[in-house]
Amino acid sequence: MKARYGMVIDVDRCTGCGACMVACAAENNVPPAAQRATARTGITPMLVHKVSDGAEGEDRREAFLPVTCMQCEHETPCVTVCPQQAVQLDPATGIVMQMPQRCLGCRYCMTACPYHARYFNWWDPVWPQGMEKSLNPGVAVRMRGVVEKCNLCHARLHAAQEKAAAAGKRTIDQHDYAPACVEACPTGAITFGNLADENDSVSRAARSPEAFRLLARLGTEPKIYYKSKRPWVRALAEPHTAQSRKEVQHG
Amino acid sequence: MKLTRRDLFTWGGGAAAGLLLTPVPWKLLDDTSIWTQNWPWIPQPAHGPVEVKNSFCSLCPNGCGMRVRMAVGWPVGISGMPHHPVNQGALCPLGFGAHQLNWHPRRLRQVRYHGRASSWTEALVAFQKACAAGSVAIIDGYPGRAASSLFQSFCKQHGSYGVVLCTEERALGPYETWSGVPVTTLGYDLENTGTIVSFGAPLLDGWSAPGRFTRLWSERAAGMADPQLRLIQVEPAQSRTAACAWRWVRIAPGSEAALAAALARALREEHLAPEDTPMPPATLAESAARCCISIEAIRELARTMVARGPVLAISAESNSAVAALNVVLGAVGARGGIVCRRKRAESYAAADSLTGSFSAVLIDSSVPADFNPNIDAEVFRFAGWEGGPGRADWLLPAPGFLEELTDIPTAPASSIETYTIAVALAPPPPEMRSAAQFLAQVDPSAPLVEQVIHARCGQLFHARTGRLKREQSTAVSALDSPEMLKKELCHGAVWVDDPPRAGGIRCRLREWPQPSGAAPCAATWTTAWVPPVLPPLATKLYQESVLRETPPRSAI
Amino acid sequence: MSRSSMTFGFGFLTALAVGWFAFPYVLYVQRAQPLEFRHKTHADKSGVTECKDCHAFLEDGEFAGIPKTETCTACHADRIGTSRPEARLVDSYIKKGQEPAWLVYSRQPANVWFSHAIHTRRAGLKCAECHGAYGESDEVRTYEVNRISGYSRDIEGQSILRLRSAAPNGMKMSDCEDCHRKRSIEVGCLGCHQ
Amino acid sequence: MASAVLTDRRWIARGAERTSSARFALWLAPWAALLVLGIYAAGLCLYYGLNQTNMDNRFAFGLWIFLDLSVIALGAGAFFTGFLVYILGRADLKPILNAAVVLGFICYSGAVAVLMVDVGQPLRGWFTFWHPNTHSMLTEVTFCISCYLLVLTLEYIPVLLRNRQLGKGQPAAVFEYRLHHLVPVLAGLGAFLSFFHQGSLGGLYGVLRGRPFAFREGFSVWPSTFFLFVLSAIAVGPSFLMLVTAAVEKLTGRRQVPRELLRRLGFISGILLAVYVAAKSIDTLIWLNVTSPSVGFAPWEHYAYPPFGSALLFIEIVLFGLVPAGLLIYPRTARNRRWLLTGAALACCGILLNRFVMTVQTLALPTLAFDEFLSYIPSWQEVATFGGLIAYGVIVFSLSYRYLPLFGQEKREATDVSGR
Repeated sequence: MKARYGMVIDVDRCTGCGACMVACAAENNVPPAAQRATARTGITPMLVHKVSDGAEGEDRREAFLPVTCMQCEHETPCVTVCPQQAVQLDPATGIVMQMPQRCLGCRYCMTACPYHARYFNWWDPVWPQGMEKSLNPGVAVRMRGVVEKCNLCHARLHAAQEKAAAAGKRTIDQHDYAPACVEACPTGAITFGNLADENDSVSRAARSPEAFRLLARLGTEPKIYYKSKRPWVRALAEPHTAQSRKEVQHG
Repeated sequence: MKLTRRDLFTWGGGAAAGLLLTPVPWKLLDDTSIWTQNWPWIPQPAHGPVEVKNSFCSLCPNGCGMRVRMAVGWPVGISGMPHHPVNQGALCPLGFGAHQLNWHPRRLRQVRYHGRASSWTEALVAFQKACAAGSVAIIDGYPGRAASSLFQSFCKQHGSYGVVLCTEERALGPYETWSGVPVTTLGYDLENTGTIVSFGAPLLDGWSAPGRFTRLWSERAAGMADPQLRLIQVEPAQSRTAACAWRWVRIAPGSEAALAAALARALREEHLAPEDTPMPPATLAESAARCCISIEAIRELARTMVARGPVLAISAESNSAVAALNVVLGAVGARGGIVCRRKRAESYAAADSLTGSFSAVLIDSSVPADFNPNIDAEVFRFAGWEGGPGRADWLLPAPGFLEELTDIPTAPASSIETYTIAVALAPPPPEMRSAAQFLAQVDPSAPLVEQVIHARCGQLFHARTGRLKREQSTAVSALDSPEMLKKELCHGAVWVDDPPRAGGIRCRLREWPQPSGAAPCAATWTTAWVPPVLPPLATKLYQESVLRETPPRSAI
Repeated sequence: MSRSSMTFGFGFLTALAVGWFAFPYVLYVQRAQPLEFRHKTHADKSGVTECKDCHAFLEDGEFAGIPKTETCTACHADRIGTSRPEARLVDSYIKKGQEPAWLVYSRQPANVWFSHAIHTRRAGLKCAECHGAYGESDEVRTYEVNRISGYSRDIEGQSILRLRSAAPNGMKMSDCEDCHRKRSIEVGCLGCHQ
Repeated sequence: MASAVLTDRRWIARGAERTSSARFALWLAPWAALLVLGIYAAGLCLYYGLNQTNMDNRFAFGLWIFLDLSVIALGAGAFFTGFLVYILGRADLKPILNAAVVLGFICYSGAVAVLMVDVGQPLRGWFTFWHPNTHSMLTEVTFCISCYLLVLTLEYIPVLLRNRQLGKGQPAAVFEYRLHHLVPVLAGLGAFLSFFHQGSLGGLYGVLRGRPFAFREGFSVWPSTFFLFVLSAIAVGPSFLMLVTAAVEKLTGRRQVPRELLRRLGFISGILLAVYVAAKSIDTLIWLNVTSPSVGFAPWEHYAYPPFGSALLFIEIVLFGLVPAGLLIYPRTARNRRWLLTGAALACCGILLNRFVMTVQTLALPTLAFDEFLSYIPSWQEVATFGGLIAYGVIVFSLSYRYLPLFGQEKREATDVSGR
């Protein structure tokens, strides 16, 4: 039976602590920043943005918005553009799978992604002497010159599948598989599940009136949903006008 | 016949044509690209079986429960321990990268005397000389551990013992002065509070055990228009906590005490507080001016905060005015307020209050790296990592993260008593020694940490109170031996005492206290952070993104 | 037959000769295994019949691979016989409690995820279908490694043309794909990569 | 080396007047230096990786892609002239054909070389041929460009063999002769391939559904930018050819092609440019009023960030589109050499601007509500690498001009004397 893994991120619960970002990097053997790396050349497959309603002073409202690969379902921008099938949409899980070993490093997929959720390895990964012992054996380290992104912690899916096979089961136990960011979030703001399953808590939350998706009108059917009770937060789904966007920046 | 250039060309042409019909070009094409996929200079994870072990974070005195993934005998991943009574499966961002700290380039790997390489024997000789010359001071940043008790017994003969408390406990200071109950026994009963007025305390940003309040907040407050738990954040700037709070009250920097006084006065004037509570001298107008908010705003705030009780005021640092406000609110000793845990811990001398002349100061590795003793003596500082701003004549390499056996006493400001044991998961490098091991060499008659822990398990077992919390919890009385108790604790179980009775602490105030205590520091995630360095992966938060400002104390 | 066409043909033939016969010798390095282990002898002497009796699974389904020395200690606590390899086994490994650094013929690169549990238990493959009848052989094969890619020759297959003969006939991605295609099993890239 | 320079007379076609070896060497020297610098910079990027550039995760494409697109567009003169001469039988353009071929060869080989530096893993380049993703415009580009480069090489060989020394001997003559008969076929093939990759280069951006600034609807699998790029390329190719010829004439101080030939090129260029401008305007209107708003991006959004104001659109369409078209078509201006060349130059600027906007503005504009508008300045390595490409072009063209019959009139003389 096919699954469609997705997330619902409750923006109202996010305190912007960044635990998801660190947990993600540790799980996926993302190296610490190179000396010259910046917010624009770093690798943060899970990235928490600080957003605001653009107001000033005491009535200014701020929130935190975790952004990762949206696992687009339809006309997935990165999948359609990759010249050598280094990205594919897995029909069995709905995961958009990035294959750094196949990647040519042309970065066309990065220009195609409206969420800027793809990251290029500008440097060779370097860990301090001996720290390679702390690498997760389930994930191969990427080399410089390739693109990477969130694969929904695929190593954990592997482990769950192997466990199931050893127990003689065909399908995995859903409790055995959750990405690192979901597990790490101290407020439980990120929930993960199978959108194909009608009664799954995630697919129910995704149908709630408070749920929204970023740039949904592009028609790429992202599988990462957000939800918030605050209207100004839900308004972030649509591109702002230049005016208010400037405010958002300079806030 | 002589070879012409043309012959050479033709021969080359033939060879080229022929080569295309051999595996050479194609195999080379394939192998070189495979080479790029396995560049020898790219580190690869080790092969081997993976297992998950329970342990506890010893990087700050909160001792959050962790589940540690181990591969080929090394920690490769960390996640929260869901059944932990205090942090409930949540960790701070630094916890998730902590397993890489032991390989931080700044790791202290040998004994240093004034910066140059030295040896343990020299350090030992120097320390013994100091002990002989006069009395020594031992400074502890994480009181209540087995090691701490060893320090204390050592100090009984050779000098005095002082502790550096974390901000959460320092903030409880006034109550100790007024009631005599030591801060290490006091806690906030957050779980039963209706409204929390935080005077700049980073409740959602690394305050106390990160999981404790964030979990509570996300269940009872997050995003709700009228939450069960109302969080009112009083702060000059919009911090993370302020951004997430139910209400953010913006005041002039440093006017927390003034606002507390104003609120107390407003409560009295509105007859929302008992008559016998002290009245602050300053008028509402004066305070309002000081805080740069209107009198109406203050009155309104006073009314809102008592609208849903129990109400509790929390300050970032020790602040007598905020403490007095709690007295006015009747939050001291009441349910949902400031409670006194069952087991009454002793009260410790604050490290910076140590007076008299000492010949040496020994600073445990649990003391924050920026602490400086105001004692003029030779400083022996134990540290896992170099680069702390703190003064040190001797820098002594201590075991790093998850490298030593230690017991985990109750977290600061927790309302319930807990106890558990963190076993060493990774072998420390040969040069490392903990302060306790060092002292054991000075005074061989002293017991070892292992023995103290064993003894404590014995006492716990015979006291027969509390429960062992794991996936399911079992009463201590149901266990049949201290060894069993110890074994359980070593494998991630946590001993939890019965909840505290209300009362147990009384504070009477004749008049409104003189403003005292430090101005609230901009406390954030790194306040309780002990090592001078951060986990390398913290770069994700402040270098590879703009989520966090670079923490001052970090050296990456 | 003009002179130029003769020179051309000569060059052509040289290239063929070099490419087909000399090249493989240059491309692969041969390495010796640390010990001389005979599967057949062990099977006969110990009565072990199943691969999994020695190459076991952990409870979470992970494949344990080559047994650790304590398995050997069961019989080889002290020397059996007087052969030199026996002596080396007992003295330099069992007594010291060290593991021999076996060169694994079928070791896949770090970017490959292969679950023995899924392939043997769910799909019911026999070990020999991929590893060949190595269990019945009575000699240690020399381990050959590709100078450039660093892969064991068993991964690339013995025949440089990658012509399929008896197993083991290569464990490259295309081999996995062929088998999956035969059984019409659809897995994406990350089904086998990590 | 010196001796080679001294004896290079015997390499020059008989009867062809060329400047002295010394002066020629002097002319080459600075370009050679620039080429060396470029190779060094490219070496840095290959050895240390692309952190040598100032590109980043948001500006994943930078200076290199912009200039590659431009160069390839300018090189379109090659296939288009071939197409006109052999397919449409415009024999009058023949004299300039060799020059066009060499120019095309330079542009394409150079662009491909820079692309190899631009990708993070050049050694995996062949994966595109082995595991092609047939839905990707980039696959189409890669296939067509590499094939067309092969075609250009084949077209270049006969020109090479016209050289006095290289052409010596009977087999070469036979070979050259055979190839010569192939040329029309090659021209047809080239035209076909070029049509598709010039187009798919435009498609690259047109299909970016995630970038409303670039995304366009289109016919079946091809977005409108596909056709616009083809059109703009063939419109500007002849102009560029014209400019280069004029430059050669200026440098050598000698007329290379009949006067009216340039005007004819200009006329063709002008007509196509006019058509392009018309098509582009219609496309822009549709995009601004239908495509972009339909996904929630207000039209003015795209031009709200200086320096990317709507002025750019005006410049691209009017100043660099309508104006040069007029100059090239209108007989009075077309007859005046200065105006003619100005028109050609403006046309070339137009295509540069268009490729720049498609590459840089597309990436600079925010998509998410909380994105920032970003800018980027290329590092010296990027600039130097491209300088190397320019130098390579100049050097190859100079050598070709000196030793090969590039331009019609001379070619006839030279071949007559050398008895072919």
